Amino acid sequence: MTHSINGVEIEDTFAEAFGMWGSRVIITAVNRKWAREAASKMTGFATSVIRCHCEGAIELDLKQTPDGRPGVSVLFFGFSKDSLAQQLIDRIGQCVLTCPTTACFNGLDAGDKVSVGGQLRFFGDGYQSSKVIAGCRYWRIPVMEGEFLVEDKFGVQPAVAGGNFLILGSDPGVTLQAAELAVEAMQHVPGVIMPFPGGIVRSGSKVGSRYKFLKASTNDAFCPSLRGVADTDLPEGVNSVLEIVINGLDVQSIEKATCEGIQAACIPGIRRISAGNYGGNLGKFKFYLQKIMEETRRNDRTDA
Amino acid sequence: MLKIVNGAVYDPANNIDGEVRDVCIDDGKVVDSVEGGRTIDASGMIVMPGGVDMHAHIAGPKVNTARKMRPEDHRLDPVPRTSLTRSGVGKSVPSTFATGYRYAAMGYTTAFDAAVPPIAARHAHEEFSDIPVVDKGFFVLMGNNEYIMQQIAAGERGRMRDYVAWLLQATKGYAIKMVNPGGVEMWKSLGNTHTLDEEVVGFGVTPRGIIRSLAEAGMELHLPHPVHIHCNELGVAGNWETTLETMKTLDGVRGHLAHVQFHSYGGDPGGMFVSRVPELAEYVNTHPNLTVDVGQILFGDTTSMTGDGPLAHMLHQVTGRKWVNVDVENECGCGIVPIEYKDKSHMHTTQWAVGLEWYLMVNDPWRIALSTDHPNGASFVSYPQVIRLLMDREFRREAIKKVNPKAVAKTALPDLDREYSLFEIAIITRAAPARILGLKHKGHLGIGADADVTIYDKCDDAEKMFSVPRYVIKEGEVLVEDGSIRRETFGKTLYVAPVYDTAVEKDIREYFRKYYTIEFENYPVQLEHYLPRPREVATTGDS
Amino acid sequence: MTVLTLKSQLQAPLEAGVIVPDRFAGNSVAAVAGMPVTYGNEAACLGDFFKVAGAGSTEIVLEGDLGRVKNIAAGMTRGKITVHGDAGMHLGSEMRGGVINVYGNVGDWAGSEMKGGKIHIHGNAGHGLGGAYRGSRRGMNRGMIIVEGNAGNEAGAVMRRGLIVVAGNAGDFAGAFMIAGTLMVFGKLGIRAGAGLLRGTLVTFNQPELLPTFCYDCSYSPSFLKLILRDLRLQGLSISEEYITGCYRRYSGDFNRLGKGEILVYDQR
Amino acid sequence: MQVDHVVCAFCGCVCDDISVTVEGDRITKAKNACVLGKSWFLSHGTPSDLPVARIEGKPVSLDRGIEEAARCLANARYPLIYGLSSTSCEAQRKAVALAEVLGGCIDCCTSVCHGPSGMALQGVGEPTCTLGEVKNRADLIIYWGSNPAESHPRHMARYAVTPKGMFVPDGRKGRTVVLIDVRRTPSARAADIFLQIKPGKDFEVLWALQALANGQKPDEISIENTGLTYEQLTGLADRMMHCKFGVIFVGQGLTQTRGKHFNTSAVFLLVRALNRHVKFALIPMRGHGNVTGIDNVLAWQTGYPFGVNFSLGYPRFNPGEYTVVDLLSRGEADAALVVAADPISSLPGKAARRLAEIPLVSLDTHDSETTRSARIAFTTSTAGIHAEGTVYRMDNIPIHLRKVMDSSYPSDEEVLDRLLAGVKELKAC
Repeated sequence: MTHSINGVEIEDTFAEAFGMWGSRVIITAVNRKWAREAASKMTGFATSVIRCHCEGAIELDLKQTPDGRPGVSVLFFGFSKDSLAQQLIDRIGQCVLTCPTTACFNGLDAGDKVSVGGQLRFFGDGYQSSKVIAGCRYWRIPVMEGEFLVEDKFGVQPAVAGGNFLILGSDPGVTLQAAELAVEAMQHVPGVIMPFPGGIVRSGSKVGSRYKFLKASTNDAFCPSLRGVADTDLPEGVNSVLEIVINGLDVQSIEKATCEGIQAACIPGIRRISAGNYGGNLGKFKFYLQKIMEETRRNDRTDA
Repeated sequence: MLKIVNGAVYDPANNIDGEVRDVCIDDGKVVDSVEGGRTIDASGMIVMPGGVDMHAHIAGPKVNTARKMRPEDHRLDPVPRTSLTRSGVGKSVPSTFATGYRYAAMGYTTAFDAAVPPIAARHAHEEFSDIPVVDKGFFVLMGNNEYIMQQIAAGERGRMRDYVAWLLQATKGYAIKMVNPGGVEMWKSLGNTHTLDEEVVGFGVTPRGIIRSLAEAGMELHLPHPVHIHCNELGVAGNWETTLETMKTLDGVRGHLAHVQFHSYGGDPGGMFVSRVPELAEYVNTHPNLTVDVGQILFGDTTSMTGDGPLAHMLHQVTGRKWVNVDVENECGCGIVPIEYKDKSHMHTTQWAVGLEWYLMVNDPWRIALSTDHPNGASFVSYPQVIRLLMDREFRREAIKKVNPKAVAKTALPDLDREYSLFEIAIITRAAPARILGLKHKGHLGIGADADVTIYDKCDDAEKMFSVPRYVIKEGEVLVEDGSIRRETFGKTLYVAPVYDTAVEKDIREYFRKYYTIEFENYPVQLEHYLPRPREVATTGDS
Repeated sequence: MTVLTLKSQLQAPLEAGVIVPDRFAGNSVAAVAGMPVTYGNEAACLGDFFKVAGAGSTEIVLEGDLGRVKNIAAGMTRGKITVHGDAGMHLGSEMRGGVINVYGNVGDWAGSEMKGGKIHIHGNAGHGLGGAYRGSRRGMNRGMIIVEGNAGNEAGAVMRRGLIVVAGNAGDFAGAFMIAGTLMVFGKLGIRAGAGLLRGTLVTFNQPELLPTFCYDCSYSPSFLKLILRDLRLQGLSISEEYITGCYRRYSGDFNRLGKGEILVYDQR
Repeated sequence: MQVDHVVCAFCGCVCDDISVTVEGDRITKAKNACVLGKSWFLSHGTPSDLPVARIEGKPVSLDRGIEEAARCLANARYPLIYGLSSTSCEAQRKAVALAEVLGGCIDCCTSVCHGPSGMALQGVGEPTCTLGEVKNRADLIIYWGSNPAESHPRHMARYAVTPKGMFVPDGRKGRTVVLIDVRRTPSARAADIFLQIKPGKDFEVLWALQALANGQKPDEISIENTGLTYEQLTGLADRMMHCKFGVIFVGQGLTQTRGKHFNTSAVFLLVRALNRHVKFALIPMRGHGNVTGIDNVLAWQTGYPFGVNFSLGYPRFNPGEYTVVDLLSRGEADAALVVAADPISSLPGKAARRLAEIPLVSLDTHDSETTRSARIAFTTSTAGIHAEGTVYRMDNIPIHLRKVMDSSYPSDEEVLDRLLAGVKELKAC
């Protein structure tokens, strides 16, 4: 039973996560540049569902795409099927439909489906047409550049959002470095995204505030500058904390990403890895850091 | 000789309402008593006269063109040959043999085709020769006959009447039929009439004039069935006023309005239908000179065929489906379009409800006949379903749940609780149509009546009961037993031969020379050749 | 697996709509052999003409020259039929599911009015492939047909949905009065292709003679075509990469009808 | 002796105003008849020296012939009944009954003439009218791929071009006549306008006209190949859209050239489109005297107008499957009964060869290649000369045939009725 990796303490705590609805959007284009362009526009302002109405980020660069062109996959999460559908319609409509050479496909084989292409088709003003190919319906929407192809329905499934861990470092430089290493490692894990800028969030939050109108506010227990004035959770020598928030299509992906991320983040100068929770009363999912690290390691050994 | 014993007899014409009594048959007629011969024990069964269909499209050029047009329909319903019966096809436009067998298998023993172009009367008779079992006859299209219109315009009423009689004789037809009077003539130059008082261009007459003149001629000729009218403006929202005007035009003269369901719509032309049955049924209730048949629609795919060319064109434009139009020289026209009635459709639901409203709102069943305007509203084989809708309130309520709720809510149908009794069903399917047609020997089981009898097994499900009679007896012979045809016979062709002043023929001959493409001498149907079993119905004038 | 081997050459048409997995499944060899067929105008049994090996199953293999055997797999909903030899008319007509493979030629109306499933013909097909019977409002309505050889006239006529691929040539009036769906012909098209096209797509790789009611739109590389072509690769057809990445001239029509159909012609340039 | 109002059953015009003079046992005059009609009356009104029945060319009694023919047909596995276009409906009705009992196929000359018109009807419907409507109303007459001057010599004079009608009081002067064909035929002389299209381009022209009637502009370049200039095309369309009542008579130039039922569908759709502007109709120029009749008889008895198969005990229809040329070319038919037609001299080689190979029974009024190849050949009397009966004009008007003189030969109806009885006995049904 180790509670440390590379001498970095893994706190015996858990990340508390919530159920959301997830989806995967595949964007292809003439080249990777334009696929990523559409994807990054589409995932702009999609960090937190609280004010962005959804959370999304690029998942992977794809080697195989439906039309054989370069493409990326993007994951999106929303509170409900309907709100997620609306976000997909709006974002694909504004950011993919508009982007030169792209086509847009569903990347999730799920039982639940929401109509996306079926709504966007009206942009075709009666000139749109549909094709059923290998059992899926696609809409062809004529645009000035040529034709935009978008799948009729996109799969949505219950997913997990708000997985996280906190990197507690001795100074901002090393903490950022550790966080970057973590994100880099996690980006190879399918089925997860880290929706914040560069995958990293510095403004971890707690539930509620002293202001009635604000539902979440700064996580004062982890703010080094408030060590003196607030009840702190920070050990000695920690001068900077960064959080990695993880959304995943399922629990396993989040666990894998968490493990890989923590593994990569445990570099000299990091004092402790912790996680954000609200006492376990709010979220449906609990990711115990120590357990994840052990189990994943055990599995890795078995695989080897 | 045949004796049917112990059955509950429903013979409304003789005021017998389910009384258990015997029916004796000899030499094709109902008689007082018989000695010997077969006895059918009809214990627990229901005995009725054979059914009479007074308005269907079963033979002639229009029906046959519809047959040619619809191989995809036939394919769904093959009728194999048996050692006794010929093969054919069924569905909406059955072949001749199948038509006869299916009427018979349903307990119907008489059927009339409602619209035959005079010039093609021979064709209808040829088909009649191949329609087994049932007695049959047809109505002759006259409402757009150019000679008739010219005589009306010229005030030559006597000549017009003589011509009508001549035409009935020449065609071996049964009654005067009007289809969209004046409108079909206008359609020959792509027009139509929209009110009864619009002039038929080139002829100086109005639909109202045609209706009144032919109705009077029918009465004066003492035709057993005076006039049979398919009103103007069929299938158009707001047409109920035209229908009401037609009824008013008949003031004091007998007249039959066909498939009134299609003529009872309020609303703005081109817009949504609303039911105006209450007003029209009330008019019928208070005017004993009028009779109607309903033209009930049922949901499903069928073939619309009509002497109303402009109507068919409208249907074609609405449905986009294949379209036949035939304009017939000097006389009439026709149109054919496949149509599917959908229970989700607002319009079709309204039509369905309107038909049922008619049955339920005309008080006197003797003046309303059951019809689907086969195949326009539905095939005649669905009559049992209509019967159940009328007899079984709960079944009707269930049916109402399946149709377009908004449409049906706008009709009176959900509030109508009336249920037809077996006695009343016997009226609207047999006794009344026979009486409306002036067939004294049909539709009842009194002494001297034609021994056309249907015997049903009693069953709570009226649809089931009326679909598969236990026995069907035609002219005293048991033809159907336990649901299958036991022997093939051919019924008689009913026609009238009203007297007229033959002086009119000179004028008609001249008219033929000018405007027809066949010789006057070759026009009349040869009785001996085309009516293998003719039966003239007298025009005695005691109607 | 049920193997039927034709015993001797047929002189008259054999109506054998019973040869369908739905009918075979769960029946003994004797029951299969006893299934009714019509030879010419005579009622007969399957066993009179075929050696039956293996009890009735949803996987059927037919062997011999079945060129006069009609209605094989008509109305089939599941399972698999493999024909080693030619097959007669109406193969897989009105089928709803399952897979048919024919290693030979097939007669007219193969896959007519089919509503699902897949037919793969390794030889040639006759007229009316995936078409409609006379008077019908709709021909093929879902499913896929692949013909590695040529097809006759009226391939895909009045088609409503689905995909027909002809690796060889197609006859006249390919896709005539098509309502929607896709017809792809890698060889040459006969005359008057796409006449009366309502919606739907004809794809061809040789410039056809077009009717006066089609109008040239542009040359482009539509994404949906890449999807179809890549899917065909998965079906075992060899599709050259240029077809997937290349440009197509689009002609829209037929303006005598809705005009929402298209003929896409591979642009050699 | 003169008989008036006699009906000529030779071609689809079915003129019923012929005055026939009978002298002794032959017809010597046929007043009002055209050259084809005269020849028909005179040749069929002449006594024949053919035996009533022959087996392998040798005269036999009618009974013997019936017996042998019935056996021949009853033994067949895929028998075909064909022809029937030049006989009465009464005979046709018997022929359908026979086909049903045989479990065979029955097809008529329609399948090699206007079957494609029937298929167009099944596909898109048909706006049509009777010939009297043409006489009374039509001011624009278009013959397309038909050559009435040679095939229907009285068509123009009696129905379509010269007669005065109710709304065309000036007759010929009140009408514009257009002939459209791939070559200048003798009918061109009677036309105001002759338009020559390149062979195989009818569909394209019809399609372009429909586009114009629909308010669309057809592609000018594709018109260039049709033989018409764009101006000719728009001129014709203009004429069509601005007449009072137009009619197209559809000939075999459309039905029997590449495209077949699509060519006729194109006419039907054109006429349908024109009905948005003016009243317009079409009438197929049916050839034989009662080819329209067999369509009608088949339709009312079986639901289908030609090419009907009874092998499953009920009628089925599928042109290309149950039609004469296909059945014979594929070698499926193994016996045939040919009534009042000469397919061996008229069908394509492969089909004709097959017909000559299989047991063949023929009924005809005169000798032909078919009767000479037949194993059993019956000589029958002529409906319309020796027997009454019904025929249908090209516009589906039924006309009763008059009997002009007696014949020693039985009618087609009679022979078919006896064959039916014979086959029923052999098949025990």
